[in-house]
Amino acid sequence: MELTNLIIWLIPLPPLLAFFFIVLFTNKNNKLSHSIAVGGAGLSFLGAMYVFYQALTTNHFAEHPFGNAITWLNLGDKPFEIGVMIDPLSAIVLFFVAITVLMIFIYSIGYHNYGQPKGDHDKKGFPPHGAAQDGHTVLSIEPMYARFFAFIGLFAFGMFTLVVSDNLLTLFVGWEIMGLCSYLLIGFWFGKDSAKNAAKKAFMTTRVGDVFMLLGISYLFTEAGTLSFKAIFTEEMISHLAHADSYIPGLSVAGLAGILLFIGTVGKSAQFPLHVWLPDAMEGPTPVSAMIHAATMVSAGVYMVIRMFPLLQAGGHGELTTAMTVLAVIGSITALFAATIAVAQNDVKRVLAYSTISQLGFMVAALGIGAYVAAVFHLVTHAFFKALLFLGSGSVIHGMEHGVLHTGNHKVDPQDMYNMGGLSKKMPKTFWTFLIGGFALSGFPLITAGFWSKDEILADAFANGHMGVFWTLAIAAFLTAFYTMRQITLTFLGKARTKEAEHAHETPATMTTPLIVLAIFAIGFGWVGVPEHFPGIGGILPNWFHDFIAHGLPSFIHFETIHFSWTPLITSLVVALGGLLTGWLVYRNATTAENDPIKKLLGPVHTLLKNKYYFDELYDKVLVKPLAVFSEKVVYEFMDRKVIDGFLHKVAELTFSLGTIFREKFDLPVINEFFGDGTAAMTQWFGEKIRKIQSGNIQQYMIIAVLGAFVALFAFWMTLN
Amino acid sequence: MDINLLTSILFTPLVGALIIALLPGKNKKTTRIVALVVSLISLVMAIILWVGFDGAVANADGLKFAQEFVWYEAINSTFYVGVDGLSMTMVLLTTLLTPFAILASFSITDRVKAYMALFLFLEVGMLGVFMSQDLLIFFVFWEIGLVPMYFLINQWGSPKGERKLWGGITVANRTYASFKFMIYTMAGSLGLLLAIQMLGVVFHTFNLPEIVAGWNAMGGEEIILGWVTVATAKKVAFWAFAIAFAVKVPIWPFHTWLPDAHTEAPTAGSMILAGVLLKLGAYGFLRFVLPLYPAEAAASANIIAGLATAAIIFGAFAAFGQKDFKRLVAYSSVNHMGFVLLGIAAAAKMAGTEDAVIALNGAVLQMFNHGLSAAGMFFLVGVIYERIHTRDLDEMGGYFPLVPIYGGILIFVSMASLGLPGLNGFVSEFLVVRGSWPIFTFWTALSMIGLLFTGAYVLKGIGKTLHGPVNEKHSDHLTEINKRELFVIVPLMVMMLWLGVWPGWLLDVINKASMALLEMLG
Amino acid sequence: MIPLSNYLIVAAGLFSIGLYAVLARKNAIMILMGIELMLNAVNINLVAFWRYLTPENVSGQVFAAMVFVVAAAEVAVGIALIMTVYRRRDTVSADEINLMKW
Amino acid sequence: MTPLEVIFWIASAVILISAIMMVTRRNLVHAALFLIVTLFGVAVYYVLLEASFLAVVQILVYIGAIAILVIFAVMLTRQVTNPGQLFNKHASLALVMSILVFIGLYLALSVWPEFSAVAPEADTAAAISNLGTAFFVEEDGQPVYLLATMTASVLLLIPLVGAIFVARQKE
Repeated sequence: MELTNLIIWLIPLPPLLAFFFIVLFTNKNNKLSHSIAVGGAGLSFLGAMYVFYQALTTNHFAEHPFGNAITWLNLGDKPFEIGVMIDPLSAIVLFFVAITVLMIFIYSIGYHNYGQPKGDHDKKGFPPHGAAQDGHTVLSIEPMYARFFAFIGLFAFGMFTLVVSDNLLTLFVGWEIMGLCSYLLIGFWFGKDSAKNAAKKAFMTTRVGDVFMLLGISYLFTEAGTLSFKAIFTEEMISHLAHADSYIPGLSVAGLAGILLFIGTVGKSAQFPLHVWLPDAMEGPTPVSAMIHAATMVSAGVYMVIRMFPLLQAGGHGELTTAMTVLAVIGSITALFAATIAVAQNDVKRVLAYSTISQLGFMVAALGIGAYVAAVFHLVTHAFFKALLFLGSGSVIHGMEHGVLHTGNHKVDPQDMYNMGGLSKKMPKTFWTFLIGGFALSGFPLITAGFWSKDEILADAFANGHMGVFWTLAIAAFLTAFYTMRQITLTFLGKARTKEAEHAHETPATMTTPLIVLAIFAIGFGWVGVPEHFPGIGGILPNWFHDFIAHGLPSFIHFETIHFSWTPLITSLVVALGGLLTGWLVYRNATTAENDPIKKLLGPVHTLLKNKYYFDELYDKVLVKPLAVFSEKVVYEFMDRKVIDGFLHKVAELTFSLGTIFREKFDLPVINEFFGDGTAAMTQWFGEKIRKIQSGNIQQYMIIAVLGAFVALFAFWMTLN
Repeated sequence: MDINLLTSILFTPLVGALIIALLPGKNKKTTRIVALVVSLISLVMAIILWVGFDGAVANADGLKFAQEFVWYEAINSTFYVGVDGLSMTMVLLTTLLTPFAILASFSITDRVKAYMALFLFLEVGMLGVFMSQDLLIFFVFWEIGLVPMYFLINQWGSPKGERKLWGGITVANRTYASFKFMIYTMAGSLGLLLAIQMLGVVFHTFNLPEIVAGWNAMGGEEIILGWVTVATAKKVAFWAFAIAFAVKVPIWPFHTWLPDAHTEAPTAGSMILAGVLLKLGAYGFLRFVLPLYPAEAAASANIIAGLATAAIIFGAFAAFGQKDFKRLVAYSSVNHMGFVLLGIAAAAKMAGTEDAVIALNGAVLQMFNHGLSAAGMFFLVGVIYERIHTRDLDEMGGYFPLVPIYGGILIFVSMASLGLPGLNGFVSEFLVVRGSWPIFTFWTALSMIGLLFTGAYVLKGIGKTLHGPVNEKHSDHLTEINKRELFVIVPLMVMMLWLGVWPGWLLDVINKASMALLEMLG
Repeated sequence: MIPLSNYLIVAAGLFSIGLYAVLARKNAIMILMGIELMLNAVNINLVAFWRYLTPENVSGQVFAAMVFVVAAAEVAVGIALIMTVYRRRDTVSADEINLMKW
Repeated sequence: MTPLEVIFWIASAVILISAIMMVTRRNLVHAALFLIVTLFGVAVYYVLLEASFLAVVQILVYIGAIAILVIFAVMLTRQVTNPGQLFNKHASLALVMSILVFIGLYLALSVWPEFSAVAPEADTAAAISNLGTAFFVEEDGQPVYLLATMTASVLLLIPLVGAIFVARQKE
């Protein structure tokens, strides 16, 4: 127990130390740098696995989670404690985070072309352009190779900190450190304006959520007097919070705090309407995308809101609370909305980005309707297959870049799916793993993890009668399957549409091995959560996941067991298989982006979708530009310079003119000329006159003195007479 | 009369300034070294003081290391210095920042002797304010601080730029800025002086604890000075005090001297100006306004909180709207000091509650933190300015590959200034928000706009200097940060990280002092 | 009997004559001699007062004796000064010894 | 007219006339001689006033020492005869002033009640010994004028030293 606690404390540290080591000492040495980073991630992985194993094998683990706390501060008479805690939820999150992080670290070595020569024209701040070698142009190593590993180390530290935290404050610390890392990594190729802007956008958009979250934390801290999960999620505290009125009529403290915290998630997990940063985040190197989309950042948002579920459901007594309704609505909208956009994207990573938003919407919606276990389940499975998909797409891009370098035609965008085609033969490992990931995302029945988790969400929605959510998610699931198949078809199937695609090349083992590992999880992890009542295979494997996670919730929250129903099962089968089939049928003969079948079908709607419903433009027009103008013109130039300084200047001017008037009308004529100069002139005149007495002739002086003597004598006589 | 450690800290820089004044002026290096050594001696003594602080015995007024002797017998003013947790924190900050500022000004080559002497003199003024427990002494030091800063800006400020005033009058920017700084602060101090005199006349002493006790013993209807009730006198004196400190903090809308002064001051001047001088105002609120006028402060807390929020929001906006890097950082001070004020206002309003303690803790910690990060930011701006001789953000860009170490440091310090968790700024901002939320819910919520735009302007600063394609205009002159400069910034960074990860060592002292202060009020 | 007034009037006359010498004569030695006359006038008064008013008390005579001492000292110093001035300026005319003006 | 009165009037005449003569002489040696005559008249006054000690001192100190000193001075400055103007330009004013002072003195004295006092009988023989006693001997343990005597001696000594110093011929 002691050892376990110690290890929990130590889990976040290796990546952090790796970060400092690389930044301070080894940044010149690529090999040492990546060794340290991967070693750090490996140590964290080992620690996480040890803790996870302990969690599995400890009896009554849910009632007695691991962890301890130390006093961080004293506020007034009360100590403020921070600590670590591993309960079932964080154990499972730690599990997938550790695995995906390690895989991404390993993958990055290959992705950044370790072992390749230095580029001839490569500059720091720009992606590598390739190097000439033996008459060929080959991939060149990333010029800021070591720096990348430092940054992802810090990123991993943030995520681990967030997961092992036993309180909202340290969770927030990890949360914000990830925000910084996303800024640094999305803007990794900071020389490009697009990357620079994307980084700024990501940071600022998530910060919108963060400040609300900060308020939520403050509010919760105020009302509960603590931020420790254990202390808040007690029956008395939750009931107290549920019954205390907040500032907003009709909303309890728990509800308002929950919504404020959820806005943090909206930012971090890119929920509607703060989703705009996530697609742009594709400007970063692909491992970063995987990091953000699967292992760390967006998962963190969902993890936090799942963690806060007891608060969100407080006062609902099984019914949906206001906060949960908000979640359900936002989640459903996001799921559908992002899925529609994904349909119209041609960039291989952008499709995945929107699919992430959409899938996160699934989780949020699931939580909103109270499907706690389903939300966690989908979070985990999604992490695996989305990491897989991103790394796979990175592998594809890498292969395409190889082709681009070969032909030397740099106008070809290696990320545009219409420039690909037929890659399955060139890159078989990538193809098969990507296929697994894609099927998992689509919810391909029975064998993929995505099916089980998505099915559970739909089943929950149906069983509890949230039909709006159910149908919205079902349509979204159909679209998911459709665009996934579209992507697979355009990328891997058919014939190569460009020369570059013909010369694409399978990527090195450092990249493909992580793909294979993740593919295993993308399939196998679904089997830990097969519902007991599932026809045919239900009950063969115990529904371990449900038991494990559901027990992690405080005992006063009750779940009703879901009765099996055919409707959701059939629905999920139909949408998954139907979507995949439609996708293949529509796109198997696609040729160019202009002839996109969907484009013909939808017409102007396609343009709307392709332009992401013009959200970026809208925000730019309504918020970003006006605020920039407001800052510069109104606040600074008008308010400060004109009004306040103007007032001060007026006062100064008034004083100045008063002074001038005093000087010119009073000081100069009256004081100077009359009193000043006048006195001087008089004195001078008098002196001129009187100085003649001062002759130096003593006898003359004496005559005057004697006159005085006479006067004295005379006066004496006069008085006595 | 024996000189204790506290008094030694106070007067060491003065002795140093005299030594420098007597040294032959030609040897600039010696002058610099002497100044540095003197400030380091002060620092070492302050650290000794800090270490011994917990164990030291407090006197009847709750002050440690106190020393008192008659200074001006006719009006019963004593030289009374002593520290509690608040003052100790500020003394530590002052003595900490001064050596770094002096080290940062080693690049000054013009009239080094006068510069260094003024700088040390400035330290005396600042330390005096933090240590004084006698109103008259306090006022003397308060004004002493102004003079060196005026000359530092006026004589060693940035030589470029003019400002047009009314009627076609044009003055050099640094003249304008120094004049504005001086006059503005002096104007604020006038009321303060009058109010202090009034207290002196009423109580026949300037001893702060005695005056506080005296006020509290008086009923509101009692007539003092023969014609005015205590309640009225208190109200007037409260505003006199509050406005003097408000100008110094500065509270919106008294803030416009700050961007000018900060922008035009030499690098080290800006460091000290932002790092310590602004704290004088906030400290004034804590040390004088709250104890002397608790009821009035509580009554006006809403107004102060509103103005603090305005400072937070408009400071952030104005910073975001800047093209001048240094001015951007200057406005960030307005933004950050707004949080200090918000915390103080919350504490004033609800003295006696736990929220107030938290808010006050946050405010004091924010003072310290802002001292570190603002000094760091100004220094970094100065580093780049010394090389390329412009502060215009539009003329920079893409410098990260050219100066990777500098770039990393800039990002680090910017993040500390932004309030990134794990670095110092976050802890204090969180405490302020937490403490103010139940007291000024609306203002706190509104201030989040400012917090959001803090991010915006910090990213603007980083983005416009480091990121993007390289702007070739000045990049030839750009060289990596040198060793001396690293010596300045690295200790500050270590402090930032340390305070972000483990603020307990500082906050414990602050916490005790806050509780003592609020107990007195509540 | 001779009344006191007689002595006093003569002394006053002697004093005035001495005064006239001091005020009007150019030669510094003559001024010195004028001063002697004035001192003698004073002495006459002192002795006369003693004899007419307080003959039993010796203080009047003591005063007179003091005046003698002062007179002797004064003459010594005065003549030394005149000698010095004469050596320097080759004159003893009081008109020309007028550097102490303005 | 008692014999004493006759002597008084003669002495008065001698004093005043020789004083006037002294003031008006061009030849300084003559002036000095008239000074001596005046001083001698004063000595006669002292005798009339029965201050015999002072009379002796008058002759010894004044006539014997001071007058001789003056004559030496006259000789040394080689100004025996004044070639130019005898009186300065304020001479007439000075004459007026002198007369005014005389009138002033007379007026001031005339209003004094004791102005015409008559000499009382006194044992003037004892006066000399009294004077000597007062100068040097203690009376009731108090030296009445001892300090004054000593001071006078020092007073006399210091100016003499000073005079020598001032008059010393510089190299």
